[in-house]
Amino acid sequence: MRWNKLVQAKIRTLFNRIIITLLYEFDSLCGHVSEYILSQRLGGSCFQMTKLQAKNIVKHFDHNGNSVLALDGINLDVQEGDFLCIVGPSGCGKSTFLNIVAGLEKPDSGEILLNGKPISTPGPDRTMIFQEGALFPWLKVIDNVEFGLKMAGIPKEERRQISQRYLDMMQLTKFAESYTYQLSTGMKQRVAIARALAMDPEILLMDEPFAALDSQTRDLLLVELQLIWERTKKTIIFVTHNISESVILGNRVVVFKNRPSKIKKEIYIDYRRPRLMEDENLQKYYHQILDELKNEVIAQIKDENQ
Amino acid sequence: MRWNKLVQAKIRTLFNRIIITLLYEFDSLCGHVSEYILSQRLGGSCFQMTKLQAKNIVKHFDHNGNSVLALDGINLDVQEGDFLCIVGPSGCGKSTFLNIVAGLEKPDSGEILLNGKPISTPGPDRTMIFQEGALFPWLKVIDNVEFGLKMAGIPKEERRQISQRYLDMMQLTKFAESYTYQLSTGMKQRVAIARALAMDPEILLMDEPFAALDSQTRDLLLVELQLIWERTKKTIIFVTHNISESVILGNRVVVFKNRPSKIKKEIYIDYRRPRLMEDENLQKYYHQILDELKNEVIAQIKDENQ
Amino acid sequence: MNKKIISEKKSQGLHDAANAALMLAVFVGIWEVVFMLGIWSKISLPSPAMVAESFYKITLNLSLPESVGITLGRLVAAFLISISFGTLIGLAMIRFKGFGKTLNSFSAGLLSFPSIAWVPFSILLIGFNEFGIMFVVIMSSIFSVMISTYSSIRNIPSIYMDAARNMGAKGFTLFRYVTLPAATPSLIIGLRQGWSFAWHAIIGAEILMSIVGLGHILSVGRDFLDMSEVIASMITIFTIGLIVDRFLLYKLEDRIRKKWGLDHHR
Amino acid sequence: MNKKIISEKKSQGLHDAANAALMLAVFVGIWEVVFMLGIWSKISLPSPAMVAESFYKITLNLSLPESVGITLGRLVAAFLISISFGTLIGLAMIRFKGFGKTLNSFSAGLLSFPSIAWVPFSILLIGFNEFGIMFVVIMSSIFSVMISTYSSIRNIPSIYMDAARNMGAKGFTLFRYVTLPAATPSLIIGLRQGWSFAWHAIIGAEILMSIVGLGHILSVGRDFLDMSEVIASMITIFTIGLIVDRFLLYKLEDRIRKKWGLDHHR
Amino acid sequence: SQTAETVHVTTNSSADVLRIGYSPNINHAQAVIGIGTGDYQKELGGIKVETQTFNAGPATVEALFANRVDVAYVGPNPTINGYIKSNGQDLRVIAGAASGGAVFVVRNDSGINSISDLGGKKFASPQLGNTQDVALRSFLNKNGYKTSDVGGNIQIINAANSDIVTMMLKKDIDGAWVPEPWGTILERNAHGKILVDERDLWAGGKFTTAVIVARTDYLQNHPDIIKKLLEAHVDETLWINNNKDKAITIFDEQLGNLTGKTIPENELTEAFSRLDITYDPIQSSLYKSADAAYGLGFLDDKKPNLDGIFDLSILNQVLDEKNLSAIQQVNISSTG
Ligand SMILES: Nc1ncnc2c1ncn2[C@@H]1O[C@H](COP(=O)(O)OP(=O)(O)OP(=O)(O)O)[C@@H](O)[C@H]1O
Ligand SMILES: Nc1ncnc2c1ncn2[C@@H]1O[C@H](COP(=O)(O)OP(=O)(O)OP(=O)(O)O)[C@@H](O)[C@H]1O
Ligand SMILES: [Mg+2]
Ligand SMILES: [Mg+2]
Repeated sequence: MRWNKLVQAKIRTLFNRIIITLLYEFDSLCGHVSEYILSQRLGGSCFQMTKLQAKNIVKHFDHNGNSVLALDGINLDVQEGDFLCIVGPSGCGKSTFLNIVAGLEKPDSGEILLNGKPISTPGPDRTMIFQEGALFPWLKVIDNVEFGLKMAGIPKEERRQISQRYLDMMQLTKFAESYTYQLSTGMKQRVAIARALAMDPEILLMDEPFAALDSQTRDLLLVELQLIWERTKKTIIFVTHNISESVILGNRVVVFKNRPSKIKKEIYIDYRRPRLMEDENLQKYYHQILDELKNEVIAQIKDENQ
Repeated sequence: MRWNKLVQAKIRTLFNRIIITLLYEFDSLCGHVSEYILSQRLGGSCFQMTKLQAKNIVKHFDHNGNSVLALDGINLDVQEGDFLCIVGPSGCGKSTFLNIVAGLEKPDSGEILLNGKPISTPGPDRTMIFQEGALFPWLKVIDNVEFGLKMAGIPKEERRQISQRYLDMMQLTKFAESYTYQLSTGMKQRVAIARALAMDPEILLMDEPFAALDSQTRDLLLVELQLIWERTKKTIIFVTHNISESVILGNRVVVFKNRPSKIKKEIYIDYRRPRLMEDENLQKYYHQILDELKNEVIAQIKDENQ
Repeated sequence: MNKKIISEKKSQGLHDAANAALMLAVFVGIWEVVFMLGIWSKISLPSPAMVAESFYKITLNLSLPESVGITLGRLVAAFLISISFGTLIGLAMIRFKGFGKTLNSFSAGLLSFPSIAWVPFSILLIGFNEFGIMFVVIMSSIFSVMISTYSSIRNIPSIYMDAARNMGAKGFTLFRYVTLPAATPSLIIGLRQGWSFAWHAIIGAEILMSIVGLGHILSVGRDFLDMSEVIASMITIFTIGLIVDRFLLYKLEDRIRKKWGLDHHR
Repeated sequence: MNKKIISEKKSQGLHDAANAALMLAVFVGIWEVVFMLGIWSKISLPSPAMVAESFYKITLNLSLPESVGITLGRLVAAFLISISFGTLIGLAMIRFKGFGKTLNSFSAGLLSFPSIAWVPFSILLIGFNEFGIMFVVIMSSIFSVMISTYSSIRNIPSIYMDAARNMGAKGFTLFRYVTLPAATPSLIIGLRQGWSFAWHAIIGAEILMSIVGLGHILSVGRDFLDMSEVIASMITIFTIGLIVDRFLLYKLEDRIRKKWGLDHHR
Repeated sequence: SQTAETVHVTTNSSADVLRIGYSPNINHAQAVIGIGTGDYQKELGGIKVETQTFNAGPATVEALFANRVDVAYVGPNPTINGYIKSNGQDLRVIAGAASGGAVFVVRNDSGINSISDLGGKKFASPQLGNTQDVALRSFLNKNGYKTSDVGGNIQIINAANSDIVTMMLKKDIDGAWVPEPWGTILERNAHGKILVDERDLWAGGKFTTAVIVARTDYLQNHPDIIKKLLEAHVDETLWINNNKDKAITIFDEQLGNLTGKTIPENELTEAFSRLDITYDPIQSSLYKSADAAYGLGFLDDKKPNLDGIFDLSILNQVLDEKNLSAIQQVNISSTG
């Protein structure tokens, strides 16, 4: 049984990789062939209900006496199976918002409802990939990946299987026994992604998870993440500063205004998956988001110079 | 006198910003107008000599008994005033190479020559922007930026002037008095950039400095960095995983092979500056580099699966 | 907004004080009850009132305030010497690795010397005087300072040192502006421990060398079977230890933790 | 490659040993010279040879090995109790913030109690026996363990706790798999200090309560003006302190530092 | 020693244990010898003898009050302190143990040849307010000197006996008032000479330096056990006085058992020569010591009332049975 699963997983990974490799090799074909193949393999989602609700979230921080208003009334409904991307200028409060959803930080006012019930503590149902390395330096790579599974009480053998799968996906099999200080920054980030994915949570909170990855690895993972999402119907909130990334991944992109942060615009992207970097049809979404952000940058410059 | 300088700096910053803002506002015009304006303002470099030489650098790391060969004979000449970009898959040894150039790590064999003389210790002539936040948590933002200046014995008033200028450039004036834990990740990265630029070193070593920035801020800084480079004729080594970034910035892009790392390809980009993201003419360089890297990713996958 | 924070701080302070007062009251209450139960003779365990009286007496005849002054003066002098030399040696240990490694172990051996063991040497080398006592205090605390300096600095994340050296910091400047502040949170813990060692040592030395001071009051009290005086002086020792810790070392630690953002446990 | 590393390690060990031996030889040499200069009478400062003879004597008549055994047994038992309870209380202090803050200061006050001050209470509450001595040792070291547990845990970067709780770790599991390992590098420093406090205390208590043990040998030696025996027992104290530190605590610290990559100072 | 094994028999008393505290000092010779050789245990029969050694008098009395020992051999000053502190309640002197055995030693090269040379010098005694300290201070006062704490020019420091030796050798002090065998040690090893043998200062050369005290409640509840103890004590005293040489040898042996150390026989002999082993508590000297201590400000603010500190009834009973002359109990009022 188990062996079977392992083989399945291996085959699936390999298959995906072959497809992606093909896509890269035959640039011109990619737009058409890949979309066709992949849209056949994966169906769209159908029935939706509200999974997560942010109600008028306000959060300020104290900076040596000055108060910095980071979030100024964020209202957001996230449907079950939603892939929500958040973009916004640096320092606008994206990470803060994610922390509040994760239950790690308390809002000054407002509340987060999960399945209609207010939450205030962290839990394994909402796994977070932190923007800044939150790997445990006292654990080996593989033990880091298995940490959440161990906490969930999953037996050792199964844990090992799961972690192996994700380490494989992240091309880190060779470094399973290394400690985190022995990894490059990008490798660390991949371990963090593997750790979160391995936990297979209902809700996945990702804070710029691909920032330190080289573009090739990132492209690979962009597809991989879409496949995972399609397959498991996870609810994902994905913070990024890369507009292309948000367009490729999200079925909804939320643009945050600069401090004090409010939601400036929501853009729905209803387009077949998996989407690829090269797809020209995504350009219009890209530009739509870019326009929104440009104004923000200008506002920020004004704000600084006034 | 000093006041004069300050005004000059302010004006220059503002002017640059206005140009960039214009470029964003008038997308269609940008390709032509901007190039014209900027190429008029800035001349190309003329006379070059070898500033930095890497001679057959080899470096391995020990991973619990297994040896990981990170760099396998890197040979590289960097001319004075060169803007050298390094790209390569994650974990291939880019940061390690930069550390060796900075004198922070010792190679197993080979040597680094600066102006023909071998170096082995770090020095303020080669300032590094670290990939992972190396800001001092015990200092305020402004003191972090001024650190290198203080070490160089620059008097307080002058320090303040310089730091103000760069904080301004990074849009962090309002956070000058904050501590680093109070900043968002992108803000931290901007502080690190300000800190390095403020030191005005001969050689600037930058390890994925723009990774955590939102695209708008990044675009701003991409232009800003080109302007600084043109004006001051610094020698810059810039590590990035973003191919566009390398194409826009570098007059030379070096592609690193996957572990064990060697130099796979050097691409010279002789194209007017400042270059902008939107410039279609840069696409050919982009694809040239992408091709090189694709093979690397495939090699890596093979390597993992064998 | 600001005002709210300040008033919160104040009420926090009041709350803490109330907490401490409560703990104290409970303690004294239990003591009184135990005393009244008469389990132990009142010579062995006097009542709070008797101790208070004793306090009153030795305060009035000035022997307590004088001794406290003398002891503290001595202690501060000796501890300052410990800190300066201990830190210097600790740094030398970092600088010269072989020396450091060897001395680290040696210090650990010497750290385990009870202060009592230093007394004969002190008498032999220095004599029965102020400096003799200070010698004991220094020897009892310097190794702790040395070890904690050494460990703290070795535990600094290398990226800070790298960054600083990369920006041209070296030698004393590197130490002053990077090594020291980076090691501070951990150094303070060491300092607090060193302070306790010094406290132990000075009381021990004053008892053994019976030279005027707080330890002397305690030992005289014991010699004359005056337990209430013993307890009174113990309370003084406790209070001073607490005050120094609370209003100096702990405050310092707290400020640094705040500044570093270490206080952000949610 | 591997072999080279191993042989390097070995030669490093040898080098260390040589270093230590050298330091020792220099020390003994100076001592011998001072002795021969006759600055102090040989009653006050015996020669190395006399001390060696004394060593030989008390080893032969078994009083040294027996005392060492007894003292160590006692010490280990008491220290284990200190560690367990100290850690538990330290954790409770983290858990209940008001309590923790108050107790943190109180412990600082109690930490400054010299072990000598605990002796009368120990006699009163427990009596002249093993447990009496252990009480003194426990009281002298538990506060150090408490404070260092408290401080170490409070200094854990919050991101680790956040990440762990986010992955569903809580309660004991959170403690076992995150809090403890994350605090370890700093806890070890505290442990080393606590160990010294315990060492001080046991020698002090054995001296004051004159119950068989290493401290007793020292105090008897002193009472009978046998300085060579005093020095012999001090050397024993030093050696044990050094061995425990070097081969237990320091080893531990070193291993953890290696594992964490803290050793990467370049 | 056989103490540990000889016990364990039946009890016809409510208490079957007697806990004795003492120090391995020469003026506790009866206890050191009698307990070590098992003589005491033999005498007490079914009552188990438990012992505890102390290195100073105050600690001994502390343990007595803490109900950790029932009877103890201690010096007179801790006894007086304890009696006063307990308002005359908690302890009684039930016999004497030793008389004499304290000397004033000065350094050979200190320039002190007679009592008139003491001005401006520095002396040591073992402990503030202990028997020797009081003796030294009252001696100086009586001879017209003043100590530095009251504005005089003689400095007195208190240090452990072994430290006094070091200081004499280093010439940090000019002399010291110490108990035996430290007088002998200073004389022989630290270039000292005996300036005053304290016996010369007392009527009949007798002054108590060790007594047996008992906890009052124990004394009241178990007079039978106390009586057995005193029988053993008196027997031991007589035996020691009749077999001086042998006693010294055995004492040294027992010292070895207790502490692992011995004192050279000749030193011990000399020390014992300035000491009387006795069961007489020499009551008047105790009262005088108390007065002297009071005069020096060492006791409470009001003149100590030592009435009732002695309870010699059982001792006298024992002496009577052994056909020895009884000791007249004196009250403080009779000495003035
Ligand atoms: N612990 C803190 N203390 C004080 N201020 C904070 C703290 N955390 C965040 N802030 C402030 O809140 C604002 C939002 O920070 P946040 O980290 O959420 O930004 P972000 O959108 O994630 O930015 P980036 O893209 O750079 O990561 C910033 O101005 C920052 O200074
Ligand atoms: N301190 C170290 N100990 C052990 N191995 C190390 C250490 N530093 C780097 N390595 C190894 O060296 C290799 C190169 O690392 P490096 O950090 O230079 O990569 P990089 O090219 O900067 O990658 P990235 O783009 O992910 O930052 C990696 O395989 C890493 O595991
Ligand atoms: Mg963020
Ligand atoms: Mg890197």
